[in-house]
Amino acid sequence: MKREVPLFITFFVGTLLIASVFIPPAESWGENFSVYFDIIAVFAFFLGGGNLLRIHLQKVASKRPDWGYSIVTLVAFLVMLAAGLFKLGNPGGISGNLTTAQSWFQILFQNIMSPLGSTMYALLAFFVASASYRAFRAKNRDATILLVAAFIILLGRTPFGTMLTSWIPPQYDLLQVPNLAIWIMSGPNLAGQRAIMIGIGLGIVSMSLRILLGIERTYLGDDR
Amino acid sequence: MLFRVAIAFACLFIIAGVAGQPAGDTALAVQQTIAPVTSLIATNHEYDNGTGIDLIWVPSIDDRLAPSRVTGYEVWRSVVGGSGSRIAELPAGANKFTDEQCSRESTYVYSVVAISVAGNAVSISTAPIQPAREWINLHRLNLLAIAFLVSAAVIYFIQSARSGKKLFVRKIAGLDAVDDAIGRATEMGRPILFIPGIQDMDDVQTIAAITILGRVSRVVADYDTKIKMPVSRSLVMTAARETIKASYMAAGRPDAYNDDMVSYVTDEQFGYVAAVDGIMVREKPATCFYLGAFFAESLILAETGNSVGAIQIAGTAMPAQIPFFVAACDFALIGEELFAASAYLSNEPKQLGSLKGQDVGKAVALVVIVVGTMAATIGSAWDVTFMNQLWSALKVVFQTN
Amino acid sequence: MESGLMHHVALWLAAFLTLGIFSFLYRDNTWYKVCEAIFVGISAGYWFVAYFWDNLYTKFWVGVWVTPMADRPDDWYVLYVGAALGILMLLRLVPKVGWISRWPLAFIVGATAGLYLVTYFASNVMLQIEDTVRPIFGAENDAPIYEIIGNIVVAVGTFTGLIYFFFSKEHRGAFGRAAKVGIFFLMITFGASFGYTVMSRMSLLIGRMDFLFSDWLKLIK
Amino acid sequence: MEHGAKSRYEIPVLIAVVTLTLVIYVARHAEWFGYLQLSAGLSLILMLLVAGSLIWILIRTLDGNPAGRRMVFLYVAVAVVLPLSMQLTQKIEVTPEVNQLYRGLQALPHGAKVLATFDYDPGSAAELQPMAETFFKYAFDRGFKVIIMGLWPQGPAQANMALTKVLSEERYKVKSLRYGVDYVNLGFQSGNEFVIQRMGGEFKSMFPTDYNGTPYDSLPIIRNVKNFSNIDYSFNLSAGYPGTKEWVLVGVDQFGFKMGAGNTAVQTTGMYPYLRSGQLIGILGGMSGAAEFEEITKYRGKGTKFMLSQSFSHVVVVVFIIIGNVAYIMFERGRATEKKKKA
Repeated sequence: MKREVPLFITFFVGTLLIASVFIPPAESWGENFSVYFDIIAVFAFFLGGGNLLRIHLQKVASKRPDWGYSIVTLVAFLVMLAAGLFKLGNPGGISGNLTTAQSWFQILFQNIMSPLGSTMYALLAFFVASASYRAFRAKNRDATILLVAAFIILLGRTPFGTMLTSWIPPQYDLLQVPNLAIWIMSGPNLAGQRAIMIGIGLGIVSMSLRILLGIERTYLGDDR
Repeated sequence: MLFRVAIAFACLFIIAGVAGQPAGDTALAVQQTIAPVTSLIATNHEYDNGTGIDLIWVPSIDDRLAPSRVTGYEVWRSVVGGSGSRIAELPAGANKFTDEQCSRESTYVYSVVAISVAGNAVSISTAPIQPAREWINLHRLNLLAIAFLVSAAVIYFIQSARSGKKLFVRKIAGLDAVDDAIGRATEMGRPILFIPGIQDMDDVQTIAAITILGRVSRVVADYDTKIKMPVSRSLVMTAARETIKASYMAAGRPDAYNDDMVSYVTDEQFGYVAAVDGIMVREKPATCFYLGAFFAESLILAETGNSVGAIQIAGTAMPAQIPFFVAACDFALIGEELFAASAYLSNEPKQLGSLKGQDVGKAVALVVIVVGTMAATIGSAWDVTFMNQLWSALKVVFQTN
Repeated sequence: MESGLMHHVALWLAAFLTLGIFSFLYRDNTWYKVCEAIFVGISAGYWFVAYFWDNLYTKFWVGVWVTPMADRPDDWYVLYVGAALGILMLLRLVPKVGWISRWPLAFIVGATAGLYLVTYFASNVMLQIEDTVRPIFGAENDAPIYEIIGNIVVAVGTFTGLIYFFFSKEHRGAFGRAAKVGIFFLMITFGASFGYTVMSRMSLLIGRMDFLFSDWLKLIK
Repeated sequence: MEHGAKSRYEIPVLIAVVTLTLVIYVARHAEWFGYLQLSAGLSLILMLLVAGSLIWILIRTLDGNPAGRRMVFLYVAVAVVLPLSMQLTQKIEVTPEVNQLYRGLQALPHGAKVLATFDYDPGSAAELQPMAETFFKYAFDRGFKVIIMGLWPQGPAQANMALTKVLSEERYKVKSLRYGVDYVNLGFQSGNEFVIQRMGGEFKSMFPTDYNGTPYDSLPIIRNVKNFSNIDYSFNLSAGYPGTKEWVLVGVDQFGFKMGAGNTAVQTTGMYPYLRSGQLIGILGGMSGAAEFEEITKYRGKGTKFMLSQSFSHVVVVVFIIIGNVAYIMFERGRATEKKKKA
């Protein structure tokens, strides 16, 4: 019972959804699934959010290292929950639009969450540079090719690159860096992307079948 | 009387004067009405659940003359035994429309109105039509057939592997390193970090990550290494706990399992990354796994992991992120290899059989690309009928929608 | 909100948080830890609130209770199935029947596998193959030489790239050489993505620096 | 050991940084001194200094002292920040796709109704906000009626930020543009591409009120706008899903309006097929697209200014790749000779 029912559910639901693609009256089932999923995800969040609360409360209670930060997390979490669930400061009251500019929820988003997110995102610029310095090595032929392609694109998309090769006569204009960059995007890049995509598609077919047939079942906590 | 004649003359002069000027069109337009659309036909929209009706018509003759005097079209629908209403406005030049808001129980009559500055022209109404529903989408028969073929190949090889046939599977570099990487963490007494991407369980890459977690955690349980798995989705947390717990049970050490091995952080992409970065620099994991669906965070994770000296094994099917993993990690699984990983790691014949099955799909793709490209080139360069037929046949077979 | 003091407070708060995250580049420190803690708390709350109102309220509650019967779709009652599965999920909290929570999980995994199998096969495999099949040069022969080369490159690249992914054949001999060519193409693809991404990432940093130096400190016009 | 170092310096450094910035902040807001602006000559000297120090790093690397991560970080910061205050101009060449977009806008008559859709959030503002500002400037100067909406929750707020900025300029203040008459913000609607689909029937069904809650019909600018057939042009700014792709596939393909778009650089590459097929009139790609748009419309703003930083940072990345590789080759060569000695 504990083992067979989930396997049956997986097989049954999966087959049903595969079939629905070919049966017009059932076409909306895929859409229905996304609605179910959204509803299940909210319930699951009670587990996730509960876990977040428990971990940080435990940390505070047992005064483990860095427990002070746990208090900050807890306060931030609860304040945001209160502001959003009760729609505090929203001119429309509880039936108001969640994204209304004057609501606390939106003010917290605009002034705290959004700068934090943007900055975290901007860290990428630094990491991209350090990765280029550290890992972008012409170790072998493969890496050298990667490097050259990246070089051409990097230079080809700035005025600097245009300047660099603008002396090349028009009949050989393909060799100008910006044009070379465009050619790489529509030629070799397209081919590589395609090979990767076809592979991924087949990989998914094979993995999905393993799951539906119950051959792959580790995700159910069933390791036999 | 004289007064009226005078006005009539004045009008004539004005009209003649205006018409003589380049802008004369507008004055003429005021005078002439336009022709309605013709040959309006309504047909049932094929292969749907009985909700669609296709309309086609020949645009008004005044629309086809340049400059067009038609400014647009309106589609009107009336239910037989009910009132009519305007259901769509279309730009000039339009000659078809699909009404997708029909009900199987009703019968409809359509008409199309051509609109112009001077006035509108209503077409003749269509015959009453009732949408029908179909039970099988024949347009997708080719998809069904080819998907079935590939699936059958996968299942065939799984079966033949089950019956003991020996199968060869090439080495996948990143996966051969898994055991060593876990062993290293054990020796160093540092934890292993497992990041299953930032998507939820409704993404097949996350499911692939969780199946790989099953294999990894089995080794972890055997070696008694510490594993840490912060996740960004509650459902992934639940699934990952089940998976790790089962591995510990299978290793005969259920008491060593602890729910805190997996913890939920936040759904927010960069909030999650900020926390994972923090965990990395504070706990200094010896080995990091990044497997699943990754976006911009891939490089932040890989670079931070590198700065704490971790061995990094990554894999994703996100084409835009693969380069960062290739450049910044020690081993990277590229696209398809992510989905093959759990089968490869399991080392079970039937799982490996499925890999051979998907190779059949690739073989088909290769053959079609070679034959198709040759047929298309020969056909269009030297106009060979048979080649052109072959080319268009292949196109039809591989078309989807 | 934009008035006087509030505006300055908001600016300083945003700047404090921005610099806190940047300080991680030097090394992990108190400032970063505070920002990280705030970020985790606020964003977890944000997403729960968003899920709650968008999914639980708008999709479920409104669909089941608020919408008048006449306006509901024929299959509105399926919403209860979603909620039932969600409640089964919560049974994890009851140790004795916790195993039932595998049912909704099995449901999600099965549905995902089913959905992805067909949609990915159609869009990633069939469509890509169809698009690869095209003439390398046509009858008119007026295509510029680099376009013909481009067409050959796309066909050869896709072909050899696929060969690289073969699992059940050893990469040896002619097959191995084709796989090597395939890797070349994959590497060019990766290099191109890398270049484009560097460009976008630098823009992000420029945006943040512009915030710090023009909006906040007003040092730069 | 590291812990001790942390607790000793962290707090004082933090206090020092905060005090210094507070002083600068107050001083600048009280306008005790002007904007920092580096003249062309000074900029060139600084650039030479940076280049010189990079050569020095290269030499040190050759000596076997490669630069650390933090050094790389520092250079990235310098490459981005310094150009922001430089008075240098670089020639910006307008690419065909930007030119096409501009032509499309140019062809519109005075008073044309333009739908501006904002599908991004603050994270992508650096690339897309300059485009939004230039677009508003151009639209208001040409007397277009602008209808704003968003498929991303934060989109309409981004639009308002750009509007506030543009309308505070003297040039537009005197025009006394009126909300609801010259422009309107319909706000956000959830539902991704289905919103576009339903807007094809009636805008009002998706936006019964505008962003501020004013009923649709009481706004003069849109009172006679039923659906896409009343729109002359659509301008989409997008950073992902839902975005330009959805607007093309659902909107342009089904309802046949004209559309131009601005995208983040990462996204742009995927849009070229639509450009070639004419489904998109033109496209602004990333920061360089924003700069080119400013160039062709002659409203030089942040895009142009940022472009200098963009070029600089690319060069720095390229130089660091070169340094890294030189070091690598030297190191490898060193190891090879070592082996020879042992053998």
